[in-house]
Order: sequence, then structure tokens, then C-alpha cells
Amino acid sequence: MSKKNSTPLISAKKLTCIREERLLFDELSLEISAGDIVQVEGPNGSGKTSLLRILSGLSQPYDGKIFYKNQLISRCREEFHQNLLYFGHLSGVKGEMTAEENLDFNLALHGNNTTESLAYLANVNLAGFEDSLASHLSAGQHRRIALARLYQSHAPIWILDEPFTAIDKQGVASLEQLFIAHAARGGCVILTTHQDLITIKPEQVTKITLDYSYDSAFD
Amino acid sequence: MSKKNSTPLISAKKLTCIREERLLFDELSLEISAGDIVQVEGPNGSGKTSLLRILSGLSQPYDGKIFYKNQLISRCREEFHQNLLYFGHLSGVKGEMTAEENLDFNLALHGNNTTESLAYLANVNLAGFEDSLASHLSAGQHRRIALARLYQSHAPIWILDEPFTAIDKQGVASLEQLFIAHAARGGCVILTTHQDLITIKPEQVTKITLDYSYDSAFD
Amino acid sequence: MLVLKRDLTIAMRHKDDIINPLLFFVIVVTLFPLGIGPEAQTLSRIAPGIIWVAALLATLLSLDRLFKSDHLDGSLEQMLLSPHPIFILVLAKIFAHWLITGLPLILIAPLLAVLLHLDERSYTALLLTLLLGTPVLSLLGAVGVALTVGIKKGGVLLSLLVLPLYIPVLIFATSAIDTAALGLPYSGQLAIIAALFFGSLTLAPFAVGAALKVSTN
Amino acid sequence: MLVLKRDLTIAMRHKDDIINPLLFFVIVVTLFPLGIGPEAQTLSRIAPGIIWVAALLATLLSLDRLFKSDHLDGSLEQMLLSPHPIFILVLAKIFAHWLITGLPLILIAPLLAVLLHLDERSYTALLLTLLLGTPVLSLLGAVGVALTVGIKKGGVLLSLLVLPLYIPVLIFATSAIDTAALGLPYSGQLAIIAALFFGSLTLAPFAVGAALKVSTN
Amino acid sequence: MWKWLHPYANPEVSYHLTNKLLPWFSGLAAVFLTIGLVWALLFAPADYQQGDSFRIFYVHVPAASLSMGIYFAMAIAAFSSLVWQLKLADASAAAIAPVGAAFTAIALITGAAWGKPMWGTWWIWDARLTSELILLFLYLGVIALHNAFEDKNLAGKAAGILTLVGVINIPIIKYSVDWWNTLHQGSTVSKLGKPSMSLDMLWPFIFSFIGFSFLVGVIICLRFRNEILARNSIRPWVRELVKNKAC
Amino acid sequence: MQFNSFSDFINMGGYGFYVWLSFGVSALILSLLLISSKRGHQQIINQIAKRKQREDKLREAKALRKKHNEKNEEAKKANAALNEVTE
Ligand code: HEM
Ligand SMILES: Nc1ncnc2c1ncn2[C@@H]1O[C@H](COP(=O)(O)OP(=O)(O)OP(=O)(O)O)[C@@H](O)[C@H]1O
Ligand SMILES: Nc1ncnc2c1ncn2[C@@H]1O[C@H](COP(=O)(O)OP(=O)(O)OP(=O)(O)O)[C@@H](O)[C@H]1O
Ligand SMILES: [Mg+2]
Ligand SMILES: [Mg+2]
Repeated sequence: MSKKNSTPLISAKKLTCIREERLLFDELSLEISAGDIVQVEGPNGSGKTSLLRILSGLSQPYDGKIFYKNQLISRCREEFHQNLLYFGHLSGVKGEMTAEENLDFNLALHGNNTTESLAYLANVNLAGFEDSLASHLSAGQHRRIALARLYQSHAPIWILDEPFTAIDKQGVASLEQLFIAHAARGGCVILTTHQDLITIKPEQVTKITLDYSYDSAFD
Repeated sequence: MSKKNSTPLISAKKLTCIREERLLFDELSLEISAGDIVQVEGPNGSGKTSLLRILSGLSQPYDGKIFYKNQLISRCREEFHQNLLYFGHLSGVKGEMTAEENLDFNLALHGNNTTESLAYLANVNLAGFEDSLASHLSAGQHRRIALARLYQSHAPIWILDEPFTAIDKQGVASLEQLFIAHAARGGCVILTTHQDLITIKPEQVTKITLDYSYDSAFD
Repeated sequence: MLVLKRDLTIAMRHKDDIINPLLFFVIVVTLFPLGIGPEAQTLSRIAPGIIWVAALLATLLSLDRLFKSDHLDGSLEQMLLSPHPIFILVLAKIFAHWLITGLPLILIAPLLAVLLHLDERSYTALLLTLLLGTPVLSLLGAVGVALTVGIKKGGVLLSLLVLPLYIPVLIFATSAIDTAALGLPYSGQLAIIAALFFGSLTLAPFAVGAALKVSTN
Repeated sequence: MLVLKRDLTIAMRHKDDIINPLLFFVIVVTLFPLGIGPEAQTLSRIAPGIIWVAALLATLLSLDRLFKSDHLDGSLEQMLLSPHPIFILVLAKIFAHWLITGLPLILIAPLLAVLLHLDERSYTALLLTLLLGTPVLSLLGAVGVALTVGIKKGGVLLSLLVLPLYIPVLIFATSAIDTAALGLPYSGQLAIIAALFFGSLTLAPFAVGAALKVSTN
Repeated sequence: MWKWLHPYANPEVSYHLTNKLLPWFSGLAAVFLTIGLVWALLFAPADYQQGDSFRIFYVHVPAASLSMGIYFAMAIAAFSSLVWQLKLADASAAAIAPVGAAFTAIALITGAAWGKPMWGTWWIWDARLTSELILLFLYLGVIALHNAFEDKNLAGKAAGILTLVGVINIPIIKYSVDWWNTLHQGSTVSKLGKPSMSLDMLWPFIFSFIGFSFLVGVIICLRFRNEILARNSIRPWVRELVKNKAC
Repeated sequence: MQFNSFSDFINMGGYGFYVWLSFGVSALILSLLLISSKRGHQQIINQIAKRKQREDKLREAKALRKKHNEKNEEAKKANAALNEVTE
């Protein structure tokens, strides 16, 4: 939303989302460019997750279009996915594999190289747990395995649904630093969280606020 | 830990917990009396969940004993469970049932009456969603169904593992109010969370801090 | 009972839960004429075996529902923490499971008996053995599920644990039906199945309770 | 391929994943003599049908592993979002599934053939039909799983969707074995199974890809 | 302060005890097995009916009867682990199961290899054979359950429950199978040998039976030792041991 | 001695295949079991050693973090002190 003159990394036109006959948002348009940190806000059930899933192409909106660098994302699926990192409520970590195997697989799946995965695990404070099965880790450690990917990602677009869930305070602070660094090197971050951001200053964040607007659905 | 002269509601003697050959805590003793709000703190993987599960009798400690009103909990299982409300990482809400059915079942399972369940759902901001299947609700709403039970509970001992996960700010504030009220009417609350408490003042809270102490296990 | 009511509600909500084991039962039984060939003698000779094996497998596949989803979403923890005695909760769940899967099997069995040209004299025997035998399957199966509920992908492991335990029921039931087809009395076999039923009714809930505690530790 | 390697790693970690479907296969086959009676003639008459039905069921039970756990923990979402073409990922997963379940079945089948007194002339036919037929089972099964993966408790629904698709394989395979037992040539049936194999190999991955997208919507 | 600092900590004592027992058991097993099997293969007379195929007897019967005895031992271990919470009993039950499965498999395979020349078929659905097969399944179930749990202590408890349920079922299964078979047809092998054995046939049998029993002891000791180590890996004495032996 | 020649012994009166199959398979199964049990000992010891190494690493990492934190604290304190002075 800053630097309006450059092509936005991801943009949406007139998105409408209806779940169970409830209108969650209507004709929502947005443009997100390199360097933006966008926080989607709203109370529980206001449609944050729905919006992020639509933006990442996992769900179809009721109406509206999503563009990656002004191209419809359905037209350039592979390129879009190469440039996207989505992190949802579920972490995509397999309990049957060790922390390191999980990270290696996740990295390789998205075409990143896996030579330094041990270092990334150390980044998220999992040094010493590389060989533990993920199912034997605590809730927060489990999510940290998934988050370790962020440290290696070349994808400019990060879409993160409540990335701070179960993460301790220090972890939250270092994630926030990472977001700032990512935005500074030309990426963008779209995230939801119910906690206040600590180290990211308000002026660095653009907010999109969703709120129930049921009434309009029936009029 | 206040009012040392009265019998503590729940107390533990010399608890030791070992997971995967890692010593999480050792000879931990605690006494929690009516009116206490106890926050268990520590970074990810420090053993908070393990401690709460042991206190509620769901897991066995490696060593040590847990007492309910100075009775071993294995001696008075039914009475203890009657007076306990445990809320873990998993919410115990069935996706196939509606919000109301879920709450009714949860209440009835613990011997509470279910006549006013609609009102409790309204308390957690789920008015209008009573008849939605739980699997069709958002992450936060899903957990709110489980939390609704708190508004009806007669059990004095509340053990809550990260109750604020996925809950929006307003929800957190009203839960905190509820905890204060519960403590005031003679209950106790043991909780973990990685967020700062907002409305509960620091002097109202006792903190138990866990931290890795691997070293001692090998020496 | 409360748990009973809840499990039935869930089943009613997902009517498939009732219909699917039934259809599985029917499909498995119809696979055999397809795999073996349509001659009536062969079929009627092997009918009791096939019907009972299909019943075992249908029960087996539906066992997962007993505790697995309750474990995944945390309801099982809540049940273990409730002030009611565990074995009563367990018994209620097993009874609900039988109502949902065992009973429909019994109702549809005559149809399959016709499809496989089962001897007409053994119809009663078939129904009686199913009536006494399917609860045993649910009870013994519950022990297996309780043991494997904490394990990811317990599906096939479960069969390994439970099928050997099902063998006596299978043997006595099919032999009762065979005996009936010869026009001989089969009350001996029935009595044994009844004994198995009462035995497992008294012992299984405790084993299940102990196993659940281990699995959720 | 990467996904292949991962699935094999998981399977190796849980060696049971390989052994258990196999044991299930063996146990189901042994249930039939117990239910039907031990006479060698009857058994050898129905052996092809029993072995193939048991193979169908063993595959069916192991299908769950294909996508279910990946769906529950979110890995499936991640795969759909990866830049690789979906059908290749899907094909790799299906191939891994076949390596883990289909191949061991083929290796143990001769043992079961002995247990059931299968005619010795049909051993080759049994092995050939299994070799061509089990990949078809994995491929078609994957479509079913992909469709039901978003549904809780898809277990029995899955069987319902998939078993009818399996019937042609069953019919041609058993008829090939029966023909071989008579000493006649059975290349016709084999050719049909081969055609089924190539057909499903080219079409199933796309169907699976589309179904997965629907299921995770 | 640590429980395991107790000098009398049980696992350590039994670990060293097993270590001491092992050479004795191995020696005795080697001696008895060599004598028994050489005698059986070279010197025992051929059976007047079955010829030299009778020599399979010297492996088959010890294996078959040990397979059942071992289940009984495992059940006792499981019972004491569940009722008296003996952690060592747990470890021993875990050590026993694979040995039992191996002997059951041997009984089945040797039986089948004997059946082909004697009855003309590798397998018949005779009551005894069938119940041996089911016994194998029960063993495999226990082993699979052991492997399925990551936590050894939980695995022990779960497998213990299964073992006990199995114990109640074994007589039922045995009875049902015996009964099932007689109903359908007379046993194909109504006279399963038991020729009133001459002494020169009996002695090698006794030797090989004792030899096999000691071999069972050896393997169980080896596995028991491993189980103890795996379950006590944080204790200082294990750490000490590891320091000396790790490579 | 029941056999006149070695080939007689191998032949076992026509039952050689079955007899040697039985003995061979039994020997194979038992020796595999024996070897795997024996090897398990060393494997477990190595596993424990490996885990210990990992724990040592963990301890190091933790010590490092602690140091780091302390340094930060000190820096902060110094900063604060500086601020006070300048005010
Ligand atoms: C797969 C095939 C077979 C199996 C599973 C099997 C199993 C058994 C079992 C469980 C026992 C009981 C051991 C005991 O009570 O201590 C046994 C004993 C015996 N078996 Fe087999 N058997 C098989 C084939 C055969 C064959 C083919 C023969 C000989 C023709 C044979 C001859 C014997 C004899 C002589 C005994 C000792 C009987 C006694 O003294 O009680 N078995 N077998
Ligand atoms: N099922 C398990 N099996 C083995 N080890 C486990 C298991 N669950 C947890 N652990 C280990 O126990 C330790 C503590 O886990 P626990 O879940 O109690 O942490 P926690 O304090 O609740 O962390 P979080 O803040 O992430 O929820 C972790 O280091 C983990 O490795
Ligand atoms: N699978 C579904 N089927 C039908 N309706 C759904 C489904 N998932 C969510 N909804 C509805 O969509 C609305 C928005 O859900 P969403 O998950 O987007 O909310 P959210 O803003 O992410 O909330 P939270 O903060 O709790 O995560 C909810 O009111 C819910 O009722
Ligand atoms: Mg959400
Ligand atoms: Mg936790």
C-alpha cells in the first residue's frame, strides 16, 4: 500500500466471501507491495483465516479476483506458488519424522536447498532436538519446526495465519525481527494475530480490519 | 500459597518429570489454596503442559505425589474429578455436533445442569452460532465452545493450558475477569499462557517458572 | 445414559456412520460370488463363513469410531476426568457402537443369506448367532481400539490385535449355522457364544478402562 | 523423487506400516478356512477369490495412509502450494503406497496359495495378476481417498466408493487364475488387466489432483 | 536425592546378574545342542515308518512345546508388571515376545516341511496346526503393539494388557479350534506319531530339548539386558557404562 | 552312525530336502535372532552416547544464550545509566 507506483506483489479486487449464508466481507480490494507488513485484524470468526486462504489460492472466493504481479493467480499457479509461503492454523509437521527430516522435506518441497537446515533449527531454538520425533515435542516446539522454514525462504510473499500461536515471548520477538528484515529486503508479510506486536512499530504495519457485517447479507 | 493456614486445595510434593530422558523439573513442590491464581511460566518445551497434566492426574509423574485437600488423588479419584476442571491444548469439542450440543454434553459429563447453556454460549460471544456445527466455526469460536463451560463450572480447581490460544483480545479480557471472580469466590486457577495478562494485576498472580535444567540429570 | 445419547446423536447426524458399515458388509459379501463364481451349491456351502467373516470385517472397520476421534479432539481426556466411573462410560460407548453397527448387520443379514443361497433351516441360527456374537465383537474390539488409540495410523495394527481374538466367535457361530443346516440341534454352540458374551461383558470394560489410561498418559 | 523418499522414510520409521497390511492379509485369508471348514477341495475351489478379496481389503485398509494424515497435520496444504506439478507429487505418493503395501502382498501370496491348496498350475497366474492388479488398486484407491479426505470418519465411505471400482480387477484376475487351473491360456484376461493398469496410470493422478483441491477448499 | 542413586537400584543389579548368567547359559546351550543334534542327525535310528524324515522331530517338537511355554512365561511377566508395577517384569515381557514368535515360526515351518513328505501337503487345517498359527498371530500382535509405542513403559503396559486378554483367550481359542476340526471331519492324521519311543530315539530328544531351552534363556537374557539399558538410559550407571563402551 | 557315506547323510533317505530345510530355516531364524539381540546391545549403547552428545550440545547452546542475554542486559543497563547521566 506504500509505494503505489510499483506493481503490487499481490492484489485482490472486489473479494466477497460468504460462509454458511453469512457474509464475511464484501467487495474487499487490496494491494500489497514489496516492503509491506499487513496485519489482518478482527474478532474471532470475522473471516481472517478465510481471507488468507483465498489470497493464497487454497479456497475460492464467492466473487472477486486475486492477482500476483497483476496476473490472475489461476494463470500463473506455479510461479505464484514459487513466490508464496503460506502458514496456516495447521503446521504441516509430521509427528513420525524427526525435526530435521520435517524441515528438510518442507524446504525441498518448495525448492529450497537443505544444506543448512541444522542452522535454521538452531535459529528457532531447537538445537539439540534435531533428532527428536516431532510428536515428542511440546506444542510450541512443534510449531517452531514449521516456522524454521521462514529463515530460509526466498519467497517474497509470506501469508501467515496466527504464526505466534503457542510460541513463547522470546520466539515472538525474534519472529517479528525476521518480518521486519524480510520486508526490508523487498518481501511482504500478511499476518493475523490476536496479540499486540511488540517490536514492530505501529507505523510499519498496515492494518486491515474485518468485522461482522451480517446485516448487509439480509438486506 | 496465600493463606498458608487453611488446607490447600491442591498440593504436590517433590514432583519429578522426565520426558525422553530429559529432566524437566525435579522435586517440585507446590501448594495452591482457594483464591490463588497461579501462572506457570517458561519457554517452549519447558514442561508446562507436562506439569498441568500431572497435576490433573492424566499423566503419572516419574516421582512424587499429588494431593487434593491433603488426600492422595489416586485415593479419591471421583471426588477430585468432581472438583476439577481441566482444559488442555485440545478442546474436546466434536466437529460433528452443534455448538449447543457440544456444550450440553460437556456440562452433563461433569455433572452440571444444562438448562442455561444458551446463556453461556452468549457469554462467549457465540449467540447466533448455537446451531452451527462446530467444524464450521473458526479456530477461535471452536475454542470458545469449550471455554463456555467455565461460566457454569462449580469445580473450584481450574487447570487451564493456554486458554487464550486463538481467542481475540476482548475474549481474553473477559476470561481474565472470570478468573478473578472465580478466585474471589473461593476457587483457584492454574494456567499457562505466553501472553501477558492484561487486567489481572501482577500482585494477584503467583508465578511458577519452569526452565530447562537438564544439567542436573547427568551429573 | 448420557454418553450413549451423545454417540447416537453423532451417528444420527452422520447417517453414513450407520449405513456405511452396512454397505461395506453387503459389498464384501457380494464380492465373493464375483470372485468365486455363481454356482449355488458352492455358495450355499460357504455362505455362513462368508457372512460371518464379512461381519467381522465390517465391525473391525467401524471400531475406529469408538475412541479415535474422541482422542484426537480431546474429548477422551475429558471423559477420563469426569466423576463417573470409567467402566460405565466405556460400556455406554460400546453399547452405542453396537446399536450403530451390530444391530443393522443383524437386520440385513437375512437378505444376504438369500443372496448366497443359505440353507433355509439355518436362518434362525444365523440370526441368533449374530445377536449374541456381534456384541462380543464390539466388546473385544473396544479393548483393541483402546490399546491403539494413542498410536498414529493404528488402523491395521488394530486388525492384527483384534482378529485373532474374534476367532472363537467365528468358529462357534459358523458351526452353529452349519449344524442347523443339517437339521441338528445347535444349542451347544449357542451356549458357548452366550458364555463368551457374558465373559467379555464383565471383563472387557475394565480392560478398556486400563488401556485408555495407558493410551492417554 | 522427494515425496517418494519421504513416504518411504515414514514407512521405514514405522516398519509396522509394511508388515501390518501383510499380516492383515494373512489373517483374513486364515479366517476363511476357520469359517468355512478345512476340506481341501472346497478351499482350493475358492482360493483365488479369497486371496483376491483379501488383497482388495488389505489395500483398502492401508489407503487411509495415502493422504489422511497429511491432511490432518496440514502437509497436504503445503504440497498443494508447492511449485511442483500436483500430478507428479500424487504419482510419487501412490507409487510409495504401492511399494509399501502392494509389493509385500505379491511376495507373500505364494504362502497363502499353499495354505489354501491353490492348484499348482495357477501360481504364475496368481502372481502375474497381482503384479498388474495391485497398482490398479492403489491408483483407483487414491482417487477415493482424495475425495473423502476432507470428511471426518471417511473410513467406511471410502470402501463404498472404492470397492465397486475394484470389481473389474477382481473378476478378471480370478477368472485368469481359474482358467490357469484348468490348464488353458489366460492371456486375454491378463491383457484386460494390463489395459486397466495403463488406463488408470494415465488418468488417476489427474483425478486425484482435482479431488484434492476440492477436498481442501 | 535421586531414586536411582540408591546403591540397591534394582535394574543395575539385574543387569549385572544377566551378564553373569550369560556365559553359563551359552555354554550349556552349546553343549546340549551339539550333543543332541549330532546324535539326532547321525546316530539316532530312522523311524520304521517315516524314515529319516523323522529327524525333523528333534527340532519340531522342542520348538512347538517351547512356543507355548514361552507365552505362559510372558503372561506371568505381564501379570506381575501390571499388578505389582514391577518395571523389570515389563522389560522381561518385552524381551520374551520375539523369542516366542521365533519358536512358533520354527514349529510351523518345520511342521510344514515334515507334513509335505508325510501327508503329501504342506498344510492342512488340523486343529493343532491352526491353533499354533493363531498363537503366532497373538505373538505378532504383542510385538507390533510394543513397537507401536515410542515410550517403552507405556508400550509395556499396553502389551501387558493385551497379553493378559490373550491368556484368557488362549484356552478358548484352543478349545474352539479342537472342537471345530472334529466336527467337520476326522483328523487327517489321527495317529500323529507318538510311537512309543525307543530309548535311542528319546535321549537325543531330551538333549536337544534341554539345549533349546538354554538357548531360549540365552536370547532372553540378551534381550532383557538391552531392554534394561533402553529403559534406564539416564541413570548414572548406564552413563558410565556407555562412556566405556561407546564407539 | 546311521549313514554309510556323506552323500547318504545329505540325502537322508530321500527326505534330504525337507530335513535340511527344517534344520536350515531353524538355524537361520535362531541365529538371526541371536545376532540381532547381541547387536542390539551395542546399538543401544551408541544411541545413548549419541543422545548424550546432543544434550551436551543443548547445554552449550543454553549457556551461550544465557551469556548473550546477560550481555544484552548489561548493555541496556549501561544505556540506561548513560541516559540518566545525560539527563
Ligand atoms: C505346520 C505343521 C505343524 C504344526 C504347526 C505342528 C504343531 C505341533 C504342536 C503345537 C505340537 C505340540 C507340542 C507339545 O505339545 O509340546 C506338536 C507336536 C508334535 N508334532 Fe507337530 N505340527 C506340525 C506338523 C507335524 C507333522 C507333519 C508331524 C509328523 C508327521 C508332526 C509330528 C508331531 C509330533 C510327533 C509331536 C509330538 C506329539 C507329542 O508327543 O505330544 N507335526 N506339533
Ligand atoms: N509425548 C511426548 N513424548 C516424549 N516427550 C515429550 C512428549 N511431549 C512432550 N515431550 C517433551 O517434554 C518437554 C516438555 O513438553 P511440554 O509439552 O510439557 O512443554 P510446554 O512447556 O507445555 O511447552 P509449550 O509452551 O510449547 O506448550 C519437551 O521438551 C518435549 O520434548
Ligand atoms: N469449514 C467451514 N464451513 C462453513 N463455515 C465456516 C467454515 N470455516 C469457517 N466458517 C465460518 O466462517 C467464519 C469465519 O471463519 P474464519 O476461520 O475465517 O475466522 P477467523 O477470523 O480466522 O477467526 P479466528 O480468529 O477464530 O481464527 C466463521 O464465522 C465461521 O462460521
Ligand atoms: Mg482463523
Ligand atoms: Mg504446552
